This record gives sequence, structure tokens and C-alpha cells, in this order.
Amino acid sequence: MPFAIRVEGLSLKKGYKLLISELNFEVGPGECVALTGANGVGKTTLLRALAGFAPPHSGSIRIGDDNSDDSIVASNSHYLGHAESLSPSRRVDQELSFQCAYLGGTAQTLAEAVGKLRLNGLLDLETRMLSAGQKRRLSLARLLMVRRPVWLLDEPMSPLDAEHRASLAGMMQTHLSEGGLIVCAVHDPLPFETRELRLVRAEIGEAVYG
Amino acid sequence: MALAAYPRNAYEKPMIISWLANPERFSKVFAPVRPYLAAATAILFVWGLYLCFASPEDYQQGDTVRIMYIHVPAAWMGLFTYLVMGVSSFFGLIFRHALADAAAKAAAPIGAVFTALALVTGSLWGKPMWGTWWEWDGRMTSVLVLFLFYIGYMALHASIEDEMRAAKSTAILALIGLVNLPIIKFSVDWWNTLHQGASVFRADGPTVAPAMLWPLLIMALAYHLLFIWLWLVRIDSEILSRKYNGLRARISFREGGA
Amino acid sequence: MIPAALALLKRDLSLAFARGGGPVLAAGFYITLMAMVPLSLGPDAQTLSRIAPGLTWLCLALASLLSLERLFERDYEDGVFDLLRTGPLALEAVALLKCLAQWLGTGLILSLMTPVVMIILGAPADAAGLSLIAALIGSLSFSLIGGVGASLTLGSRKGGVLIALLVLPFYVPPVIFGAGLMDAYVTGAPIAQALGLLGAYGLFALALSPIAMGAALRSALN
Amino acid sequence: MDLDMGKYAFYVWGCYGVSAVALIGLTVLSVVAHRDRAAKLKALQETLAAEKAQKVDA
Repeated sequence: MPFAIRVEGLSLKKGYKLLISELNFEVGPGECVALTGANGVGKTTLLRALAGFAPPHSGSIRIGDDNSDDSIVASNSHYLGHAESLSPSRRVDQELSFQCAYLGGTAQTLAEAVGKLRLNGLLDLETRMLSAGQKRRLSLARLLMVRRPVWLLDEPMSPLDAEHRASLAGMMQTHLSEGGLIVCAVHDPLPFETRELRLVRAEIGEAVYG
Repeated sequence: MALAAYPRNAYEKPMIISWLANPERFSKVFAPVRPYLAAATAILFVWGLYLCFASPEDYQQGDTVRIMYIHVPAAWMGLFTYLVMGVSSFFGLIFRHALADAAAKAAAPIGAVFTALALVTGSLWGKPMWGTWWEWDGRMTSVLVLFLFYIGYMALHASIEDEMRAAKSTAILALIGLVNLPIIKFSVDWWNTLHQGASVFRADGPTVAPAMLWPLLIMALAYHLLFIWLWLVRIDSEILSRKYNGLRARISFREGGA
Repeated sequence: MIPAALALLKRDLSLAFARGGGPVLAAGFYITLMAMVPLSLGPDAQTLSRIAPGLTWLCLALASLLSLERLFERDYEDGVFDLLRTGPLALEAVALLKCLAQWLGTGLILSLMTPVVMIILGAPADAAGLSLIAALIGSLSFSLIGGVGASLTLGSRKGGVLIALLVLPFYVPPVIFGAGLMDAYVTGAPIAQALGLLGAYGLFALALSPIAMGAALRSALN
Repeated sequence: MDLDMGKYAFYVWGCYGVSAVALIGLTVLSVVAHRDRAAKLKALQETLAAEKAQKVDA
């Protein structure tokens, strides 16, 4: 059975605020869903819930076939957030080899990712010396180092320049053509066919407890 | 192509697990009870205080026995409040009841005051009886540690801005404390037997004569009622301020724009 | 799972030792603290040798507090936990490994110094072996309990002092058992009970702290 | 009633005094905070209701 994400009756809260209520959607293999909507509407919250970081207030998230067990979600998906998950004092090659070993990649996939993202010239730098775009490319490496069906990306294009945006779009298309799934929060439309999931601001009723 | 799924109106009915766990209802039910509770507390205090000074002097301790009537209840309440906090935290953590979080938070300052009173009155009792303000015996040391727990609990709550997170972190702390308090008490007792030569207290404490039992009991009851009343007032305070913050959040959300 | 655990341990250790951060600092603090003892109490050998075991334990507990604040804070701020949570390890295991790395970087080194410090203060030299074992168990308990304190205060504004306030009451049992153990040894009393209690508390901390850290981290990170 | 504490006056009255100050202080603080919050909430609710009424009028 190929991979799919099924979200049923999902409600998510941030603090006392109910951000997302009774959301239903499905993502099938080879599909990319673009999350759109105004700031603060819950795009990041939704992505983090899909990654299993925050439990749903109600409803269910199923990834794969049967269940949505935390560890299964985690080991099937990559999550790339606003923070780059890099320690400023460590060198690029140290960070890459740590991520590769921790997530279960091999030396070969590491070398391939470095080649594809053209990180060769950065390897001996400490990550605090990198520009925002370079940091993002470094983060993207783990998508290639360790193959996982689900990519959860939070505005992946924003720090990149035009050239690297195109190459990331290429990466995403390749992933989709191999049967992968992408859920991606975006401000500008992606340069390939996607389904749009527009989140709208929920009208908050009474103060919500619990 | 847009997906057909849009978030619906986010109006949410509070989940009812048990009837009183609903903060609104809790407020409504207990608001009329509170004045009666306050009156009963006051009456018991007047009666208890009368008994405190109407009861005879102890043939050994003289008038200082009257310190016992407020020292012992304070110490009991210090422990009891911690138990209440631990149980509330347990419910808050396991069943995610907002009310349980409020209950635990509301109890902490009351417990801290009772524990501090136990320490101060104990010290004032110790000076005339044993000639020393402070004795590093097992009991006093344990109560001191309990007091530090309360301080830590309140400091942690104050230092985390996010209300939900603060509730969760302090609940975990309270539970660890609940598990650890007996161990700490044991270790302190063990340490005390190790250095027994220094101790002047009798291990079993003074025995209570029947004539002194009544004032002690009434004062203990008064302290309990005072705790319950203050606790209810403070829980309601918590509910009110959460409701206020919820409304504020709603307004900022509405006016926030994109 | 095991390669992931090793990779994480290696990373945290290299971070701990980078630019002589934690370990050198803790060791320096430990020695300075011990040097203050004769300076404040006078150099009388008899007094010093009597209080040496207890003081050593007090200083060990205080020095163990030093690097706690940064145990989870940096990775929390850099968003590294987002990466760690998509790996094969549960958050409890991640926390435990981080504590272990922190202990290897500070507690272990403090423990190795403990017999030396104790002897300098006048404890008998034949107590060295026992004091090393006790310090190893004690400092591991300190690290684990300290990890709980660090996870609870994550993201709060007054990290350091608050951690000390939260954690020190829980340091009471190991300090009592550890100092009691050395006391018993020096006075020739049986040591089995104190050693057993110290070990039991260490195991208790080992069993309970990952659960507490996992819960606290989860609430901080979601 | 025996209110003459003899040579123990300082200790006994000290205990009762400290306890009274602490418990009454705690009570006053709790009640005042409760009143403040109730008033604040009520004011906010009234502003909201007034706004709503205005909207309906308009």
C-alpha cells in the first residue's frame, strides 16, 4: 500500500486559542499540497502536528496505512521548519555527518547530497558563518541523505535565491515523481502543479479552556 | 485545484469529563457557598482562640503550650496543602483539566504561608523550651525542604509566560516532589540518627493531654476551613483571569489583521 | 537506533568539550570552591579532616549545577529538537543521552578529582577508592535530577538560579547518603547501608528522570 | 481566660501575632486580587457588549 496522509476532523490549539477546527484532507502519493493563508492562521501549527510534535486537540492524523503512532510518523517524514536545526559552533561537515548518522543515512547518500546541493565549498566552515540561504541548503541536505516518503516543509523557498529556488523545485518534483508526498507552507505559488489548501481564520467563540 | 476542506467555525463546547470540571459551572456552584464558608471559618477561629487561652497551662511547658495550638495545625496544613497540590497536578497532567491546573496553582501560596508559619512558630516555641531558635533535627529540616519546594514551585510558575506550559511544568515538578518528599524525609531522618548526639527533641514529640486536645482540634478545623475558603477564592481568581486573558486573546485575534 | 544514539552522544560530547566550555569551567569552579574552605575556616588540620567528606559532597553538588542551564537550552533555541524528534529515538532517550553526555563532560571529571580534593583537605588516603565510587554514583544522580530541572525551566527567563532552587532539594538525599558514607568509613562504622541507599537513589533517578524530562520537553517543544 | 503569659509573653504573643499577620495578610491579598480580577473582567465584557450593541444599531 503506497503512502498517504489522512487527516480527519482535526482540531489544533495554540495556547488557549483554537487555530484549526474540524479539518479534513488527504494527500496521496506523488501529490504536493500547498498550505496557504494569512500569517498566524495555523500553517506552522498544522505542519508540526503532522510531524507528530504536538498532539491534536481532537481528530486524527494517519500517515501510511493504519495508525498514526508518534514514532512511525517521525521516521517516515522530514520536517523542515523556520529554525535550521544547526548548532552555530559546529562545522558544516560535522553537522552533515551527525544528521546523516542520526537519521540513518550512509556515507554514500551524504556525498550525493553534498554534490547535488553544491555544498562542497562550505564543508569546513562553522555554521554560524553561513548566510541564510546557505543554511537552508544545508538543511535541505537531509531530505536527500535519508529517503523518507513524507516531506513537511515550512516556507522552504523564502531564504533562497532564484537559482536555488529552481533547484529546490526540481528536487521536490523528483520526490513527487518517485511517489513521495509533500505538504508545504508557502506564500508564493510553487512553480509546478500543486493542490492548494487554504486555511482561513477561525472565528473564535467563547474563551476556550482545557 | 483547491481542496474542499475548510476549517469550520471554531466555536467549541468545553469538554465535560466530570460535571464540576467545567470552570464556569465551578464558579457558579461555589460562589454562593463561599460567604457561608467564610463565616464558619471566622466562628471557628473565635471559638478556637477562646479555647486556646481558656485551657489550663501545661505543668511542664507552662504557657508556651498555647503555641502548640497554632504551630501543629500550621505544620499539618503545610503537608496537607502539598498533598492537595500533588493530587491536583496529577489530574491536570493526566486528564488535562484546566481547572486542576488552577487548583494546584491556587493552593501553592497558601501552603507556603502555612509552612512558613510552622517554621516560625516552631522556632519561637523551641527557644523557651529547648533554649535554641533552630535545631537541625529531622522534622524541622524536612519542613524547611518542604518550604523550599513551595518557593521553587511558585518561582517556576512565575517564570514561564505561556500559561499552559507553566501549568504543565509545575505539575511535573509537583508530582516529582510528591514522590520525592518521603525519600527526602527518610534521608533526613537517617541523617538525624547518624548525628543523634546533637538532637534535643524527643523523637515522638510531646504527648497531648486531653484538656489540650479540644483547642488543638478546633484550631485544626479552623485552619482547614480557612484553607478551603482561601483555596476556592483563589481558584475563582484564576478562572476569572483566564477568562479575561481568553477574551483579550480573542480581541487581539479579531483585530490582528494578516 | 544504536548508531543514532552514538551519533547524538558524540555530537553532544564534542559540543561540551568545544573551546574548553563545561568541563574546564566545572573543574575550575570545584577547585576554587575547595580552596576557599581552608581560607574561610582556617588551616587547622583536625577541623578540616573532620569536615572534608561533607564539604567535598557539598562542592560536588554545587559544581554539578554549573552547566545545567545550557543542557537543553541551546538545542531548544537553535531548533535542533525538531531534527532530533524526526529521528529514531524517543524524546526520553534523547534527554537521557544528553544527560549522559553532560555527565561525561562534567560529573565524571569532578568525580575523578574528588578523591584528590578530599585527601588534600585531610581525609585518609585509603578512602580514595570508595570516595571515587560514591562520587561517580552521586554525580550521575546529580546530572539526571539536574536534567529534570533544566527541562522544566526550558524557555523561562531566569534559567540558572531557578534550576538551582528547583534542583537542590532533590540533591538532599544523595548528599546525605554520600557524606554519611564517607563519615561512616572514616569512623570505622559499616558502610553497606549508606552505599546501598546512595545506589538506590541513583537507580531511582535513572528510572524516573527520563519520564519527567520527556514530559517536560514535550510540553516545551510543541 | 488567662491572658497573662508571664515570662513567655514574647514567645506566645509573637507566635499568635506572626500567625495573625500572615493569615490575615494572605486573606486580604486573595480577596483583593479576586475583586480586582472580577472588576477587570466585567469592564471588558461591558465594553464588548457596548460595541456589539453599537454595531447592531448601525
